[in-house]
Amino acid sequence: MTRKTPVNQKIEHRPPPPPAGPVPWDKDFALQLLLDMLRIRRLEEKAAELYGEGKIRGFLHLYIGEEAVAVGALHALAPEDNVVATYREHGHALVRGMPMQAIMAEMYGKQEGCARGHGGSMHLFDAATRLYGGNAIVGGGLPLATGLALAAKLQGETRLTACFFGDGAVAEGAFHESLNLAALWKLPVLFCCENNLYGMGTAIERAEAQTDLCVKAASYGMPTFAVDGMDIVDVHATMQKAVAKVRKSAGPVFVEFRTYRFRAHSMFDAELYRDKAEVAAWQKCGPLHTFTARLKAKDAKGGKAKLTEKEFLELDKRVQAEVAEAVAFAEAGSWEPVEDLLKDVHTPEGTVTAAPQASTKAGRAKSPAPRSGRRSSKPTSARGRR
Amino acid sequence: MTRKTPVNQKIEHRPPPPPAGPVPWDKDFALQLLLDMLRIRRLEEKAAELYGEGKIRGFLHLYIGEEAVAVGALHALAPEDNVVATYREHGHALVRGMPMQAIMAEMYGKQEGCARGHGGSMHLFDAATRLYGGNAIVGGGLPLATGLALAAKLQGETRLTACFFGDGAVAEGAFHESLNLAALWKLPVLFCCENNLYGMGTAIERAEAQTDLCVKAASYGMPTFAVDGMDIVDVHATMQKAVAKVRKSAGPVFVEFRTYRFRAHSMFDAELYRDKAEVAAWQKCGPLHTFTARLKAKDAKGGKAKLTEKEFLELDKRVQAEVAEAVAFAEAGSWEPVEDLLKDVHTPEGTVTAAPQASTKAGRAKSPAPRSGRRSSKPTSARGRR
Amino acid sequence: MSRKISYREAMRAAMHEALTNDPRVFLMGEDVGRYGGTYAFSKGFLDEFGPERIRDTPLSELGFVGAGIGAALGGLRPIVEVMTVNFSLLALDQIVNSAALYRHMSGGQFSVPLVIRMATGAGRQLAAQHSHSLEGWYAHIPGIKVLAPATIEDARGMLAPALADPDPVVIFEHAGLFNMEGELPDDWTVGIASAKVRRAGKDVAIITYGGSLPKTLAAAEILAADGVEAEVIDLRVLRPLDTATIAAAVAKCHRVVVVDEGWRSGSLAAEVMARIFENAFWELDAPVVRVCSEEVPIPYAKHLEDAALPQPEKIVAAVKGLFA
Amino acid sequence: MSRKISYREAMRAAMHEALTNDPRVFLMGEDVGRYGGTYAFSKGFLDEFGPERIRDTPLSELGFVGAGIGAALGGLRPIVEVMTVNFSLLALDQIVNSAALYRHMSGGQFSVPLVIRMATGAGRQLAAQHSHSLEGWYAHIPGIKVLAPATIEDARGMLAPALADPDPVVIFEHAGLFNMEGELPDDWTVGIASAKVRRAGKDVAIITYGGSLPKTLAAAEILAADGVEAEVIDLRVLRPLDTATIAAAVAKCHRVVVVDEGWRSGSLAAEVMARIFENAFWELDAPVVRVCSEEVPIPYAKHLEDAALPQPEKIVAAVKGLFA
Ligand SMILES: Cc1ncc(C[n+]2csc(CCOP(=O)(O)OP(=O)(O)O)c2C)c(N)n1
Ligand SMILES: Cc1ncc(C[n+]2csc(CCOP(=O)(O)OP(=O)(O)O)c2C)c(N)n1
Ligand SMILES: [Mg+2]
Ligand SMILES: [Mg+2]
Repeated sequence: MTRKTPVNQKIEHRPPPPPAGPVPWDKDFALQLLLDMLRIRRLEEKAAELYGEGKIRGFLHLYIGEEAVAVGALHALAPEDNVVATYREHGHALVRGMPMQAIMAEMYGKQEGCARGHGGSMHLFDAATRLYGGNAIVGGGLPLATGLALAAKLQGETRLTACFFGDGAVAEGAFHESLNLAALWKLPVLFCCENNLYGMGTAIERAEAQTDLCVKAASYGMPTFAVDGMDIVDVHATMQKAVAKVRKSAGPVFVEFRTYRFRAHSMFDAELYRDKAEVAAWQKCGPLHTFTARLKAKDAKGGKAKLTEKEFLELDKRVQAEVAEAVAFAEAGSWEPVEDLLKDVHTPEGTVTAAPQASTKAGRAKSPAPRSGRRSSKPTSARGRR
Repeated sequence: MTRKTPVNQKIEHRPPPPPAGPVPWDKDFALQLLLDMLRIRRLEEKAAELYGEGKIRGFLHLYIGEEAVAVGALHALAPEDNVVATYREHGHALVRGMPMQAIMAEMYGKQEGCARGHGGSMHLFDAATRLYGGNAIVGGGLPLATGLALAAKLQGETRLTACFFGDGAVAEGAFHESLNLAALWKLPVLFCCENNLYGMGTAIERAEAQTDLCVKAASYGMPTFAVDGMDIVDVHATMQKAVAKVRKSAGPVFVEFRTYRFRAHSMFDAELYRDKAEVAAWQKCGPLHTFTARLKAKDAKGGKAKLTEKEFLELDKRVQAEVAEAVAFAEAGSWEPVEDLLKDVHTPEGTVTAAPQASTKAGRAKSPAPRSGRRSSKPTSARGRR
Repeated sequence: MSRKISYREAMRAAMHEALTNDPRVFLMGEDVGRYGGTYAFSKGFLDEFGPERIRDTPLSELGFVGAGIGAALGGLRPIVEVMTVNFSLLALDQIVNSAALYRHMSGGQFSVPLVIRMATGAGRQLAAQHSHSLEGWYAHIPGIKVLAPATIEDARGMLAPALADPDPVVIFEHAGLFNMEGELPDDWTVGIASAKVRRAGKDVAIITYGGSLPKTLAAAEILAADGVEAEVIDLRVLRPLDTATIAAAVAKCHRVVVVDEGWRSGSLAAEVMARIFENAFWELDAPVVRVCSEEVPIPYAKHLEDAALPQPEKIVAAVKGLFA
Repeated sequence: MSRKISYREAMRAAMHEALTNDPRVFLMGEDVGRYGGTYAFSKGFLDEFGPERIRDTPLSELGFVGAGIGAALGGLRPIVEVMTVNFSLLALDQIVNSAALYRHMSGGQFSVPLVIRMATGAGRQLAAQHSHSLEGWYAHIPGIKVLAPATIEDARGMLAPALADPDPVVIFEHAGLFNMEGELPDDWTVGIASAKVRRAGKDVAIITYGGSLPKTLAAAEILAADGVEAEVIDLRVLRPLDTATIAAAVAKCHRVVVVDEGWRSGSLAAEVMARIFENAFWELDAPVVRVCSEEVPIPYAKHLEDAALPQPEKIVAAVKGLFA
């Protein structure tokens, strides 16, 4: 990634060596993270299929290939932390704890969706898990995250705000203004840059004079971390360090997750801007199969592997069932009555609009397991729990 | 200027030692630059007076204290270069070669003004000297300058574009986007930051997480220079180096001029945000008196001084006459007929709108002498030369 | 009882009260603190409320307006001051694409209880980049409310209900009004739901808002001397518009002039005219006319600026035209 | 003679021609090059014209639009593509405070011969942040021209005169039209000065532009089946508005419906209504009515989006209301 590339030279993004080596986690935790990656993957594979069938419409941006980032990173947060994400946020919503049913129903446009079908794929919101969107303006979430952190600071809360955005957002003025404000005011924001090397069809070398994004962030005087975003073990460890640093310093930290998008930018993208070979090379680093392989390997002392093929298949079956239930839930869902079209434009009088209270750790599983067992697919509102 | 200052701590901006030592220029050149500084000073002193009388209205931002920057820097440019400035641009217009009469008439709102009285103090434009404003939106000039440089590059022209802006502009998204574009595309822009330590009443430490502005600019991968903006000798030498670098690399360069504004931000500013003592300390570095003193000193070999008191007084008299003529010109000027109100909203059909051709070096004095001798104060249009 | 204060003092008192009464309220913007506020609205506040709550920002309109939205989402009640409407163009993405849409787009999960204040308008020879009147633009956006205090009472009273509103409210303060003095009754109460009749009349209804109100009232006095009694309506709330008050004035006077400092084409005045088509057409004895700014970047020179803006004489002429 | 092409092919051909004929023309914007254009308008251009003239930009709307202004000042004829109007909010400062004002503010010294193109409109379930119709906002600003090609001919023909214009021109391309096919006559000529009658009628004038034109024509067919002959006016040029053509249609039909995808309050439709007050009031047999978008952030769900936007049925109902 040199900065000297002439503007019309072909750029090839060579991947790092595939993640390998033992997984330093106990089995439960490791499987939990594997499960979450799998949930994202299967949900999105299904979503792509449903898009083909016309069940899901509008823009659909898949996270496939990048799952290790959301899963590794979000598992390092506390429930009371805030999360701000982009339009490529199915994974974030899911890992953060939004029921798959609410996501699927939202993509269907049903009123059982997390945003009553108002937002679709790009606008997943969840007050219960403090997910503040789902923002379809590139860079648009950064000032919001800065403000959420300001509110936390001024109210003496300990929560931090994790803000996810792509490499493309780094060129926006909003990035500059937000990083400066957060650093200047020492706000507890964790800027999480998901650098998948492309903003739509534009390679980072054609968008950034300085392609080392940590150098850019450091120029605001904040600590930075870069990590191989295909390696969930590294992602999680680095994110833990970054989180600890924010909590300790109460100032912002920047983390660059170096990752890769396996699918097209959106369902309209013909992918003229990169070679199939490049994608294939990166797929060797695929977070799911490399992590699975690492879990299946015997540990250093020759002891038992953390995962057997049988266990994996069971896990996958569970996930597929969850996806099927989410689809059933969405299919069975209902349309918001057209008479309610204007209902949510303004807040009805008497509504309590204080920030949602952080749920206590005791009250919520840190990493939510699939809801399939706990939730019927009967389309009562997926938002009922609030 | 440490970055750790708590937000409510008093900030004191201590000046560097006053500029001193021999002036390594021949007498003619030295006096030309002294003259230009004096022209700015006297013009603005008069403008302040006229503001008090209600002859000049709207916003008036004085450059007093910062003269060494515009004079030292602009004398390092070629006539074919482009200049983009801010609302604090009387000096830039003057040094660039706009007749003082056209500036004064503009501030009066007369149609003999450079912009027919449409713009006033903040909007001095001059196609003949390639001065593209006079921009009253902080940071607004940077994208324009980037585009002017792009046009030059695509047309194979050798001109560079010098873009002046304040420390306050550095926090704007426009700064970020422009520096990135210029560096990414290797455009011949000279970013000239006039760091006078305040954006209105906000000290740089309260606006920038990173107060070393060269560090910020360097993060876009462009060469940077910082220079004592009170020392015209250093300003000029540094600017020459920076200009040479742009011409050689055809890429952008950033120069920080560390300077200080002696007067209020505008005529409405009560200056609650800084102490008189701070201003007084900086006045010891005043570019006019320190440069004058250096010129009056005998040179190292004990030889003749470059300036005598008598010469200085003569120079000043010439400048005062130029100012008086400018005032007379403006006073005698006329109001644009109200019937012409809508005339310049669109370009009349048939107007040639190609970029103005660079005047040849032969055709124009590199550093225009005062126009007093050459131009009658009869209010024929000051724009007639175009 | 009443006392005489300026618009500036009224705004200042309103902010002081809000900061005193609600710890969730804070003021953020360029030079609100150490400078004392660009228009001296917040002079002394920094000492009284401290730098956390009187927060000077860098020049980053997009960033700090967006941060205000985030802070509102996070439980605070920010007053974000954008120095003038001219610079708010840099923040429009956050205002339109985040603040205004947030509640609906989230299916009603999140509200943004934010107040954005900005100076607006021309008339002080600040030239083209510092003289916009874009209230009409903001009034086009669903999800926000838009206020234009044009009297001492409204300057004093509109902020509190704006802060109490659970959704984003944008307040436009016309810079030409800041030194205006007037009586503030002791028992003022101010809502943000309706337009108000500022002068009763029967011959013509002149509908206006913001900085044009004093000009319109001046025109009404001139007209009165000529025997024409104008009813003057101050819209006050630019979004949502109070159609009922507009329609009532049309029904009463049958002739209407709309006065608006925005550029004529696409002005808020056009929307008022559209409302009249929709709600009071059959009451008209003559077509509605408007007095707006000429379609030119506002020039610096005073005679040109004056010519570009609505003036009492132009309003008088427009009214007389209706009776010609 | 004529041949059938799509709106997309027409735009593409127009750009191809401009790039071929004038070396000062270049295309700049997000993903115009290697991606082939967000809507495939510029597929293949990079290979043909090279990366200097088919210039992919970083995500920096304010920066690259401003750079387009600078490049125009510097002697080039940039076509700046802002991916959609939604993101143009980030660039409004440069468009309004620089491009539009530059000529007047400089006393006529500098012109900005810039063309800005952007996709606009809703109807593809892209939800609130990707569905704005802000043509009316742009049409409010002096110093720029605003075009809305709604036919194959205009898609093919408006770019050249826009590039020939010495001042900034903003072209709005409704994304709902891109796949529309139609006949392009061999002898098309297109100006950018006036509105056009797209369907002759006598009973009602329906005035519209952009993405609402096909809907309006569809409504006219439904009405024709019921014996109501609608004249359909395509505004085409949103600034400056062609008042004469509007007034002529009013004089002919005496009943008017304005159709506009912008949100109702403060819509461009309101301006059309104001123009009718000013120029054709006495020709009216009924108040002018409008069919606009509901005042709601455009929702994702199809039935809600459909309900939020103008539709042929709503237009038909509005027309019938005029005869009730
Ligand atoms: C302000 C803005 N400009 C343009 C777009 C269109 N757009 C949507 S996603 C995208 C690419 C963003 O790239 P990046 O930030 O790297 O995120 P990624 O899609 O790779 O996850 C673009 C150009 C937008 N949504 N917002
Ligand atoms: C975008 C924008 N925001 C705010 C202002 C109001 N304003 C005018 S000058 C100024 C301070 C700018 O400081 P700096 O860039 O350091 O330049 P200086 O005045 O010190 O020369 C401010 C806040 C403006 N003109 N433009
Ligand atoms: Mg990316
Ligand atoms: Mg400064």
